[in-house]
Amino acid sequence: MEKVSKKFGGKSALDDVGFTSFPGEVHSLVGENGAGKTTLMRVLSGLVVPDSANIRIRGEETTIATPMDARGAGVGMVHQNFLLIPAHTVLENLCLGNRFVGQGHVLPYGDVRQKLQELRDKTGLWVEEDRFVEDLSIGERQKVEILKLLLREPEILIFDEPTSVLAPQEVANLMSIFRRLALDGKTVIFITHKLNEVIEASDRITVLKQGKVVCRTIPEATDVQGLSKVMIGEDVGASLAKTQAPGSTVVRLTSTKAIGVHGEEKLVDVNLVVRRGEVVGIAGVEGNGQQELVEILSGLRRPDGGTVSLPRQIGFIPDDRGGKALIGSFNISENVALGLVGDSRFRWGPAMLWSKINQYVKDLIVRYGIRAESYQQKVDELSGGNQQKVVLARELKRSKDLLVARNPTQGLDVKASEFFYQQMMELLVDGSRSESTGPRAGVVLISSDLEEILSFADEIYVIYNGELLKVNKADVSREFIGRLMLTGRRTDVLSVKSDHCYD
Amino acid sequence: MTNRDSWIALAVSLSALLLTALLTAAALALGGYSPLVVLQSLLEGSFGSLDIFFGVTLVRAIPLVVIGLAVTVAFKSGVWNIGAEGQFYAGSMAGVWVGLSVGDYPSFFSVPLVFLSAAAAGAIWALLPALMKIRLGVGEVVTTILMNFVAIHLVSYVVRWPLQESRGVFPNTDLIDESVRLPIIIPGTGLHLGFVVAVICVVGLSIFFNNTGMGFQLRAMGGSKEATRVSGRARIPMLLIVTFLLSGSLAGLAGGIEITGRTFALYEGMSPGWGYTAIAVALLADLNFIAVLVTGIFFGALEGGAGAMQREAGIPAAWVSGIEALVLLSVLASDRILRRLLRSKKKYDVKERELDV
Amino acid sequence: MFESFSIVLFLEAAIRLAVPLAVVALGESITERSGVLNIGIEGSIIAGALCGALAAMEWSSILLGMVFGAIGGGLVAMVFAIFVLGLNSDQIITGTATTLAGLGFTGVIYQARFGTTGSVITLPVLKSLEVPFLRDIPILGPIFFQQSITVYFVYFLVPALWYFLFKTSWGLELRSVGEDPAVAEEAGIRVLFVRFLAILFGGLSAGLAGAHLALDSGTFIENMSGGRGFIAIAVVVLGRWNPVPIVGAAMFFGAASALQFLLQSSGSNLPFPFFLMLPYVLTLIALSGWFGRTKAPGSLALPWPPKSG
Amino acid sequence: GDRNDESTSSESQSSDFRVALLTSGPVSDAGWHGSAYEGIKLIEQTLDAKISHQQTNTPAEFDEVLRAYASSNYKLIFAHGFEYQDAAIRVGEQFPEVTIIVSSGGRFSDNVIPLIFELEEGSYMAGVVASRMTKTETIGMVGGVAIPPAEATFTGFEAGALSVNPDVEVLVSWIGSWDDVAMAKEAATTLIRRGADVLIHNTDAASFGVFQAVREARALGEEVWAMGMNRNQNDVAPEVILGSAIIRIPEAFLQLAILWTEGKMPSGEAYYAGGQSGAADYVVNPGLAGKYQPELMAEIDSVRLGIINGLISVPRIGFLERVGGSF
Ligand SMILES: Nc1ncnc2c1ncn2[C@@H]1O[C@H](COP(=O)(O)OP(=O)(O)OP(=O)(O)O)[C@@H](O)[C@H]1O
Ligand SMILES: Nc1ncnc2c1ncn2[C@@H]1O[C@H](COP(=O)(O)OP(=O)(O)OP(=O)(O)O)[C@@H](O)[C@H]1O
Ligand SMILES: [Mg+2]
Ligand SMILES: [Mg+2]
Repeated sequence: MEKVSKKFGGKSALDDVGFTSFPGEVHSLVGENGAGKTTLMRVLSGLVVPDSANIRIRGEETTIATPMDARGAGVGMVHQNFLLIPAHTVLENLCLGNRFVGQGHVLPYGDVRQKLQELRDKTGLWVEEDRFVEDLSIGERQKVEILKLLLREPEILIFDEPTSVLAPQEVANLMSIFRRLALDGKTVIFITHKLNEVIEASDRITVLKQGKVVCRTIPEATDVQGLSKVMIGEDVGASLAKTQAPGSTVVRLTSTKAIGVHGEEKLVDVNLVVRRGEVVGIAGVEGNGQQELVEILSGLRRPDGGTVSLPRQIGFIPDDRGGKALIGSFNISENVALGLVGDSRFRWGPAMLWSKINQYVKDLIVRYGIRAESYQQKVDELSGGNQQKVVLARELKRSKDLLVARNPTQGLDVKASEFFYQQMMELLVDGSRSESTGPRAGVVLISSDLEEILSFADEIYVIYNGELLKVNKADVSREFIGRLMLTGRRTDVLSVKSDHCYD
Repeated sequence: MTNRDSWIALAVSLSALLLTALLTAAALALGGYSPLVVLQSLLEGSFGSLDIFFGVTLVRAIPLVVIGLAVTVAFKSGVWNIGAEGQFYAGSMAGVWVGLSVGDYPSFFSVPLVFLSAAAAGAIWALLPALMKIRLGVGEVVTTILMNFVAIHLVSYVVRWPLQESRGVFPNTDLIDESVRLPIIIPGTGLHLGFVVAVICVVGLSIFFNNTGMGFQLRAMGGSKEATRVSGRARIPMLLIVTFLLSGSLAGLAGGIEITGRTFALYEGMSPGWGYTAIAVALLADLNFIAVLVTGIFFGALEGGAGAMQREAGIPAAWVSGIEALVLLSVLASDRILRRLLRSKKKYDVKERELDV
Repeated sequence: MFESFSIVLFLEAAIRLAVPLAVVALGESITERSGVLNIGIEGSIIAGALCGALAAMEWSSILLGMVFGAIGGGLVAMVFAIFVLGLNSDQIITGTATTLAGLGFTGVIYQARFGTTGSVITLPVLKSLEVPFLRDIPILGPIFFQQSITVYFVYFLVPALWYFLFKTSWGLELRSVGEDPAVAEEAGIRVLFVRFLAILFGGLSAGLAGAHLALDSGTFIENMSGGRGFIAIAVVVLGRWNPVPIVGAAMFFGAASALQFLLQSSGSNLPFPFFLMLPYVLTLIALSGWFGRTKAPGSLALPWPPKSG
Repeated sequence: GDRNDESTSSESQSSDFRVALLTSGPVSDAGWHGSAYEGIKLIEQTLDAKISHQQTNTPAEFDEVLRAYASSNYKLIFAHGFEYQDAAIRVGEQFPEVTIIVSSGGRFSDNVIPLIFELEEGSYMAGVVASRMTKTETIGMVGGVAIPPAEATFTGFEAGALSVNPDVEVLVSWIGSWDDVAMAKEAATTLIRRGADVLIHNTDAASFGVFQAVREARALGEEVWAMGMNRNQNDVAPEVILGSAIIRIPEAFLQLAILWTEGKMPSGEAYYAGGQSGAADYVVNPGLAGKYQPELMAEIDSVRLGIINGLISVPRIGFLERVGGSF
């Protein structure tokens, strides 16, 4: 691709970008939030029509004006904001636009099922194909989106931040899939903010910044620090405020139960205590009951058993940004205001003080470095990461007593993540919150990103099949927790057997 | 869409506008009527003189505006209330009942009382669909449509049995007392106080929706129920109830206004499908309260002019609804043209409203 | 109450009343599955009735009547499609307009053809066809297999549509367009084209139903569609956009209407408006017993591509 | 009201004589509304008047339309339906020089005159015929919307039927619409299934549904008959309609218009169009005259006579009430 430019309104998202990638390579595309990564790839897959571009695929000039052109040219993409139909089953979603499906003929569910099996055997990637997507957890949806692309068997595969909601093992899987695809001579374009993944997985790297290419390199020639320096233009990884000793209890769940829509047990006798000033980390593979747990912790759902005591001011960062946290057709200001309706500072009797709210939002946009034209821009027009920042900005403000954060840094670039962690730590410290000198808060961090948990949690639990398993300080290790997440067992099967061998 | 597409669309719109205009003219000419005469009578019958504008266009606009507001409230909040028709009838039944029984009280007391009861009745009529939606998850589109038919037959019962005129002969109620009738605000024209009420509703609602917390939450619910529940920490069932009641009471109020302002008694067929026309009124106004006032007046003019077409130009009634339709279609076409011309930027795959029937 | 009135005759009546509704609703359900809410079908019904009547008169042929009826309904739907798809106009306003246009211009044409004060037109009438052996099944035979051709058409349409919707990839593409055009487009489906066909099908069915109305009562008169368009839309929702339940819903409504006449003529002294209410009240009650959320196609009544601002 | 007469007569000298008609339904119904339209057409031809018609959609616009006509010099306005009566009184007061005729209205003032069609007389005779003809001693009535004129015809029909055979059962079914053919057909079919073998109706265009139902029943070999109403419908379905209970609306309109031009317009009283004036009657379908026993034919004539010279009292509903003005 050469000379790709795209303006949205006045602002240019892509400015004369050139991007080249070869068959048989894994090519990472990185850059800060709003750099233009997604837009560039949407251009390549015909979802955004560029103001100017000339695209050459396998040598010949190609004009890609519609998704159909892109398919014709063998381009396929895993979308950052999923393109799945919730009301349809996984299988139906996979059949849609699948090149095995003959136009208008009987749906070859059989073939697709079989294909799916093969993929499962090859890659270990799998989701029950007869479930409805709306019943799937975000993690599972991400997997469906990936399967959809693989089934279409395109020549050029674009993955837009596929790893942000996957468990470590699943990420590892995906990386090996990339490798295999590359070996088959396919082109893999991989967008992520997890720079270590970039370093380990990719053959070549292109860095975007403010819609321009600022660097082309190869992993051998650089490292995480180096990359983030180019991306952000400054060093990251500044040390974070160390938390003080925990204080009074803010949350207590005792033998809490949750029953799913189909009567299945989602939470089994969960016991949990969160104290002010501490971060409780909950690791787990998506789809083990996190949904119910966070809804109970954030006071949105009554438990189906057990007792729950919650504080008053709770901030909640859900995993499904588009569906649960933001109203796409509303502008940034209105989306933040969702969290201010009850806030006396922004109310005069029943009236909302919009001028005051807008002022406040302008300030947030600056502090959180949200890339937007103005506080009146619709959030649908924001980049994925910037959308996430809007959510964080709103919810952190609310977390006077408790913050329930679900994969909070999904889609955030390194700098933004750092900033979030700082804010989160500040919550824990006495009176350090900018305008309020409230009591310090507690934090529950539910994440599929083990790193995140290990580096910030004071207490660590693993959620498995709706059970909450406490991890003792002693055996905190990547391996142990990883096993717990996958098997729910503290000791692995072999050693148990060997124990038995003794007597 | 690219600029190219949007200019194509503009061309399409323009030609559609021309086409509809030509079609209308051609159809009329074929029927042996002079398009110009028809157009003239249409305009004179709606804007011909101040008296006509006030006495015909504005008077006819009143129910359309108020019911249009009812629809707007609902649609803005993501509630598909197709039942304004029935809520209007509920309002007129309650209105006439109270109106007949408060004859001997002073107007400043009896008239507001009629309005209140009419609004209340409309709200109650909307309550059943609301509860069925919240408790049983039955979509409101179908329940509200059904409630319309029930209301219509209920009217035909009420005017033949409980509230039938004192002579017990004709299927309509007695006339309400002079003191319960709305004063004419512009002497000589039929323009009654109802218009002021309508305008007050317009202003009040746009303030409520744009400047109050609850109004904002309703709009948010219209944008996304789930996000409003999770991030707005709002009690959706409560917001739904509020929406239904508010929408229903407006449609009911319209009934009260018609009784006290125009018919002074309850008859069958009081509403020629206003509840449905109002949907067009609201949507043509892009669910903007102020704009509803304008589109409402537009439809009022259309119906007033249509009457004149029959009287002056001798166009058979059958033609009238056809011509109304063509006018409506050409408005749609030009509406698109304006959108294209005024548009600054185009946003990509955004869902505006979610329909859950 | 039934003593003087056999249950068979009652069910027969129920089916007779249900048929036009069922045909309209089945067509509309396909349109709605593509994300288009066409409340203009009332216009298609009445147009179908007129065209059907005129054709049947012209060539005194039931079949041609049916065919031209369908075409008439299709034409009105095309007008709707031009605005909704070509100009991306609002579906509900456009539907209101096409309804008005249909009712208006059929009146105009009828008067032009048969005089301002109307005149009686007599048409060849739908005969009820008997299916040789099935008819002899006790009870059910006469009810289901001694009906007009339209009824058998419904028998055919239901399984056909079911298979189309859920077993073919055309069906999958149609449903996807209705759920989320953005996804469908990304999958390389021509959204507007699919919607065009869906609207056309809805129009043809409505036209056919209209022709049935005219040919079954052996005449055409203005407004003879009698608001069946709206009821049909309710029936589609009742039937949850699925062929089989839709026909069930139509049957239920037909039965309620039949019951209404049955009760009236049984000389009860309940005020008659309550009889006339019966179908709607019963349907409401049925809905209340109808647990579980009814889920509409995700993009129903939404413009595509989405409007700006 | 002499003043009224003067003003009107003086008016009638002036060259342009304007007559307006309001109907609340389509005039293409080949029935109630249609005959009214024929009425003013007749006036146009015979008195070369300038005529105008508007179909109203809601009681809410009655005042507006009446006022519009009155203020643009329409001195004679036919408001064709009782539903116009209240609005007519209101507008009548504002325009004393205008005369408003309210078909089957129930209120009158100096210049608002109810035009009462005594259709119940024709229906009474139809009732007699029906109960002579029925083999099952069951006859039926299919009604559109239950309004006084319609109910009057049914009470008349029933009275006529019972007068000759008290054992006859008279079934009734309202369809709640004037022109829903399919519903009318279904209602009629139900009545036939219940054993009614002579059906009368009082609907507009929906009546075709009734005749169709009878046709189909006969096709199945049942001995069933239909009867026409309002206008002479004998030719609508000649093979199944025994006869029609009729009112001659156009003639009645013309009569009134002539009275008006002659300045003899009744003031402050109703105008009756009934047996005497030959405006209401029962007309045998010549095609089926063979089905009538000679003595039945004779009976019809005697009943007609009896009604005209008051020997037979036909039940009537609705009464008149004076509003405003002075006797
Ligand atoms: N439809 C749109 N309308 C207006 N502006 C848009 C639109 N889509 C994207 N933009 C803007 O273009 C810029 C680039 O967006 P893009 O999604 O490509 O960023 P990104 O690199 O994917 O960021 P992230 O890592 O957060 O996903 C952003 O500033 C965004 O606000
Ligand atoms: N309605 C349903 N029918 C069948 N399975 C379901 C349904 N809802 C959830 N599940 C499955 O049950 C398991 C737990 O569901 P849940 O929604 O809690 O996942 P989750 O914990 O929220 O995962 P995530 O953290 O990714 O949201 C998951 O496998 C989920 O896909
Ligand atoms: Mg992105
Ligand atoms: Mg989940």
